[in-house]
Amino acid sequence: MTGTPLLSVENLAVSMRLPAGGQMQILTDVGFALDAGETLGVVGESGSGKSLLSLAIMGLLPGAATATGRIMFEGRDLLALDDDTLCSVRGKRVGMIFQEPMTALNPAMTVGDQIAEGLVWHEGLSWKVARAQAVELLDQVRIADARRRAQTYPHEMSGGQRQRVGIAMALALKPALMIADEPTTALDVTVQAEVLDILDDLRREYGMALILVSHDLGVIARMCARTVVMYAGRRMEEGPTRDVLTLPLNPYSRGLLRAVPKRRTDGGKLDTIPGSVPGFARLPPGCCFSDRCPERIADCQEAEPAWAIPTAGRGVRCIRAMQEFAR
Amino acid sequence: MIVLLLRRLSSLLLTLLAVSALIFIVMDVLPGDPAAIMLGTSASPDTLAALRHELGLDQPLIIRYALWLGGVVTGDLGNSYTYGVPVAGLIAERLAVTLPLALFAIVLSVAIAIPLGVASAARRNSAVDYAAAFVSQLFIAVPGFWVGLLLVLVFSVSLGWMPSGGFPGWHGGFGSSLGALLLPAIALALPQAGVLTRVTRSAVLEVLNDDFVRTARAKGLPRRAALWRHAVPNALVPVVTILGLQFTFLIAGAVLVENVFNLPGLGRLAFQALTQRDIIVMQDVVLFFAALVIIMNFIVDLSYLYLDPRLRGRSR
Amino acid sequence: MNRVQSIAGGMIRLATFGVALSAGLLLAGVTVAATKTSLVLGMSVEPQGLDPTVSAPVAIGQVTWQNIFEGLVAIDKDGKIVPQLAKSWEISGDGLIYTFKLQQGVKFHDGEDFDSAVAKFALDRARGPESTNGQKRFFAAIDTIDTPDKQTLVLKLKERNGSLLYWLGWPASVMVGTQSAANDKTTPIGTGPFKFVSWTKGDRVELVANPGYWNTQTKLGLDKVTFRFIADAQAQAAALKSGDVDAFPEFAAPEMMEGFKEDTELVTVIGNTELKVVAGMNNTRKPFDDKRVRQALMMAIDRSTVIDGAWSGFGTAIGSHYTPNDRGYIDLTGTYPYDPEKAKALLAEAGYPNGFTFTIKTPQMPYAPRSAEIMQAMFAEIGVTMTIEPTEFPAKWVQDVFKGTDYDMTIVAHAEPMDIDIYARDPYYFNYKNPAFTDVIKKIELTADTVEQEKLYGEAQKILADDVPALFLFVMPKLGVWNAKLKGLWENEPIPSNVLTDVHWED
Amino acid sequence: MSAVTVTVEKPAARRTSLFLRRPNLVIGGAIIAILVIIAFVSLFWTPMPPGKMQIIHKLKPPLAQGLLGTDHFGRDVLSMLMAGAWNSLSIATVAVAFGASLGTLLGVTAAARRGVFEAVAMRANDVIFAFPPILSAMMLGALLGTGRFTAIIAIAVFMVPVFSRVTVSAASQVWARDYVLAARAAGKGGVLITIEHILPNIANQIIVQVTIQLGLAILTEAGLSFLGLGMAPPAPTWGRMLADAQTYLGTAPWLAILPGLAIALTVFGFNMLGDGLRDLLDPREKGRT
Repeated sequence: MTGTPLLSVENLAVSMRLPAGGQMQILTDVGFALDAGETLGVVGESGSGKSLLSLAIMGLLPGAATATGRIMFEGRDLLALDDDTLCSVRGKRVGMIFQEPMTALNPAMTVGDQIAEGLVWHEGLSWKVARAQAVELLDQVRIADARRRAQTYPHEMSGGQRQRVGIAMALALKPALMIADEPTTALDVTVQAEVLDILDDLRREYGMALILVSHDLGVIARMCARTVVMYAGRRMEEGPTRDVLTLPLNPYSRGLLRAVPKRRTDGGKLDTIPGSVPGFARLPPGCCFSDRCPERIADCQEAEPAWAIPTAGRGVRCIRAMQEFAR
Repeated sequence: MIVLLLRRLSSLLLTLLAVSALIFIVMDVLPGDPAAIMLGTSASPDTLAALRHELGLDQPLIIRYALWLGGVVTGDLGNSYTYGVPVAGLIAERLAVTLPLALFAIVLSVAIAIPLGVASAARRNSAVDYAAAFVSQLFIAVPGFWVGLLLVLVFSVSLGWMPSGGFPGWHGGFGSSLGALLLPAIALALPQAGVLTRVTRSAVLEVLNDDFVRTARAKGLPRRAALWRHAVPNALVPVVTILGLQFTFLIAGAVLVENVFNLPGLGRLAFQALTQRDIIVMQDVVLFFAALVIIMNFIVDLSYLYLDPRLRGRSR
Repeated sequence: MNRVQSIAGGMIRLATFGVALSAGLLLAGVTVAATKTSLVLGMSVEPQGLDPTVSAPVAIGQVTWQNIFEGLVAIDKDGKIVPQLAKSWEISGDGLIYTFKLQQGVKFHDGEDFDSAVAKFALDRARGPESTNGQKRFFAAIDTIDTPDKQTLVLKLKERNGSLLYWLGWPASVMVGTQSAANDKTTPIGTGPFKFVSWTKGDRVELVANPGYWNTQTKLGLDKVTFRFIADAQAQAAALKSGDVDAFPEFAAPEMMEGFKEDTELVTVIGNTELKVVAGMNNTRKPFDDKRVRQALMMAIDRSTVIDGAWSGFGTAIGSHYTPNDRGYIDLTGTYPYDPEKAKALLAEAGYPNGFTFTIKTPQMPYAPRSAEIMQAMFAEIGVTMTIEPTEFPAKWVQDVFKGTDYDMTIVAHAEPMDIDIYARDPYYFNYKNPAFTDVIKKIELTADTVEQEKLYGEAQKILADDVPALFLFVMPKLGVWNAKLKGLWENEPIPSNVLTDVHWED
Repeated sequence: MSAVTVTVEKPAARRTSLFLRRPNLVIGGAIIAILVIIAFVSLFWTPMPPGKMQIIHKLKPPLAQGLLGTDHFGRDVLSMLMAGAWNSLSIATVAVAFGASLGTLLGVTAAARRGVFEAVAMRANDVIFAFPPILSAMMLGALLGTGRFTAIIAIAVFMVPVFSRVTVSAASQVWARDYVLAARAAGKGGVLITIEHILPNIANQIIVQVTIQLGLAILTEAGLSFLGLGMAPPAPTWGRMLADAQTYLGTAPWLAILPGLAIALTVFGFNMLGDGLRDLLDPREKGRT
């Protein structure tokens, strides 16, 4: 961590206004830092609030959500900026790729124009020039016959191609940070690998930082240097991907790893984590994983364990893990 | 896609034929003899017979229908019994009032409804939303001819700003003719604007939460730009459908407002033709309305292809 | 800019253009001051054609008679017969030969000269077999027409007819040109002081002064006349108040008349017309075949309440089928005055102690349903229940009532002047046959002496007043409303018309 | 790092007043309820018999003669409005009942039977849609003579295509649903499926359409009366009161304003009720904040 990081999220919390009145807290005490060109994976089951995290950074939270804490990016706290200034950051300095390629593109606008629009809007290029650059971008994301395909409409493309258009759109202005919210979840496996390749090559080529949100540990392992494990809106563990995957400190991370389906020789049942992810309104007292944690002890339910740094570059939210590490 | 259009066209022509048969039979069954009406109460039987022959009313139904339809196909719509002039000319004359009035009303309706509808959708459940809902409900609830009445009373009688009615004719100067159409256009536009606002609001709401609007925001477009460049264009299909319906209604249904502003429009022509049992005019006017409705539906269908590329299938 | 956005964008630009335009117009306030030699005259009903000799509606005469077309003789504003294209005339002792001396140097608007041959052509056309002239019966009495020379026209009659001269003054008997007659319906060519310019169907007819008018004594006050057709009373009032129309000789709504009182620019002139509002009964259908029932119904009606309720008090009560401004008028409203008790007693005597039920077929013109509603309330007072059946005029009314006589009672305003002879016609929708009455009418037609005729008309009125073939209610007023500076419009309307020869502006 | 306590506030009072959550339903329902009550009351009692004329008291402003003044025949405007409520509402309801049932039947059968029947039904729809409404009402008036019956037919006829179109599209969607395919696979006949599955599922769309068409029916009746095609006198309807009052606007404006207001209020009420029902019944609308 040399000098000030590109992005530093500190004590971020997001709560939602309920339709019947009242507030419900989703993200609690989320924090991490990211240097220029670095890659960070955010992994967690669905319903852990990881997508909300990426939207919070982009400043695109739904109307009913309010975020507190700080998100320092290139020296400015994004949460404090008004919408107009945020608009100058979005797309230009931070690009985002969404999960659902089928609905993420405007059905009534040609693919080329949707890519070119960012260029026209931020850099004031003429549509002619912007469209030409859009064709180049389509080439870069390896879409065949880019010139012709630029004039076609989204419904004439497969899911994989549309996701590549999404990537082209996000990196049109060469932003410093790319956020990919489960980019390959909706794609079938073969297309997944190809899309990830493109994303990785272009990221390297333009030296962009990347936050990859996913529930698939394989994708995280392949793409990200560091990883944060999320559960019930909290960060449970953080560290270099290799360490987190091989020496998980938090019992939840261990459970997560065990649950990855592997070919079993002994014909036994696949391992699962007992119980199911509790709704945010019915969290157990103390540690949020305490109701399902095999290594639970009485203290776990006393109070929510604080975020601790066992060694440089690692973080964990679990009193048992700290006790283990101390020995 | 061409096959689709051709099939659509043939079914429309079939409908037109059915309408022509229906109107012919209805007009024939209606009580009242045009000749007696034209010659008044003290006409003698032989003069009545002479007129009926002159008008060709004494021929059997089928032959009259064939003659009329033959004429329509070749563009000769026959002569009006009462006015004695070709019906085509009459309709054209009246269309020069009804068409601009309908267009004027549609423009006003769009000018009011689209911004109001989009604003109330963008700022849902806000003051704007409730105000727009109330105003549009009010416009729908108030009878159009009643609004026309009040407009005349306020703007022409007491304030004297506007002419009270009548139509100086386009040769009499573009400005004065448009002035004559302003109040009636407003009276026609308000109820339509009410309906259009509600349709626009629900159409935009439908699209506002779609992912591609969020993508546009992620590209750095401010809220307004994302709304107008991405959400609204995708909400136009239902809006255009309503506009199509409203346009044909404005042509066919404006008779009440035409009465209040005594504009020589198509509606009044039909109303007078019915009272005078000017059968040939009635048949031609109703057929004209039906053709207009059908053409309008066809245009709206075509616009769907334009507005929603997904319907176009492989475009290149 | 993708085309779809441009539509959305375009719509907005178009829309804002629309709004800006309407705002601009609102301020401009387009009303042109009427110049002093042109006149805009309003009418409720638009004529269906412009040739009074081929179809009957009065509106045709109200535009063309005395303005475009002229007759051998004319009727003046007091209902008197005055010379016109015929300078003078004599009638033979036995009343069978009429010799007319014609004016010289009279030209039609298309340049054709008017002489006895053209006059013969016009009369033959009106009385010929193919003629569709609404008043063809006027010429039934004529046997032959001779033209000894260009200036003399001689009519030989089959039998004496006291009304022929009067009828020759009517719009239906105007002189038409030989070449122009065929399409007078759309482009009228006459000999009158005004020439036809244009007709925008449903809106207006424009006339312009005729420079070559033969009658040099008359000094025309106008060089341009526009007839505006406005059916809706509210629109009529608005047109008058906003100055779009200078005059409405027959304003449609009596209840709005006092609205003009405090308007200094306008003047209201109440005259009377020939429109007799009469509730005809089917004299052959029970119970209306019994005279006592008809008389009882007459006594059940208070004419002044009907006039006050239906026509805001304008209009004069009548006791028979005759109007005050016709010669030989006698006020017979006293024959069966309003007396519900007597009416009930007469009904009981006629065999209907607790009344009966019938329907009245009312056309849609305002006076009809309003009068019917009041009559309904009055009849209820004497135990008679009347249901109102709106009947579309002219179509269904002519077919059901006039031709089919399939009705109990109806109510309609008879517009033709001096048409008391309709009760002598057979068939006629009243189905009223009274030999004594028919005999009096016959005598009237055969006497040329006006004093004798007026005595006979009096007799005819008395018979109808007593026999009550129809409930005689009231004569419609002529509600004239026009610009205070406008002079020369007729106050009464002895014949449905808008004679503009002596109309002029005064500052 | 401080310990973090979970704060989840308990949702506010169990049932926020119905008014706040469903304003349209409450307002619309209230207006219509009041009107229906007035209409029924008018059958038994009105301040004055609606038809009673007192020519001497004609054209009196409100409160001078009777609560809302008198018309050009001296009849009590309040009584006429009440009687008018009954007439206008009854014409509208009967017309809508007629139009809705016929339209729905046509639509549902078309969706079930498909093939020729549907083509013919849709063709008939197009023909009726192609006829200009007001003009055709006039022709009906000329054909059948004016009166309550004609007004009802004129209004109902033009409602049939609207209902059949709404029903066909809604029904075909339900037909495409898996559980209906399953029922058909189980050998159930078209009629049975329609009654058991189709109708209940499209009922809410029809109900919403009924309320909106009721509002439109009142407006159409007013338009017909304006053209002299409404009910025969002396039975007052709001439309005819408005039409008759047109020429008195200068001298007695309340004669036109009151019935105009009554019409506007009723249509407003029906539309609000329609909106409220649509929100209540439409599952999709439930979740949306």
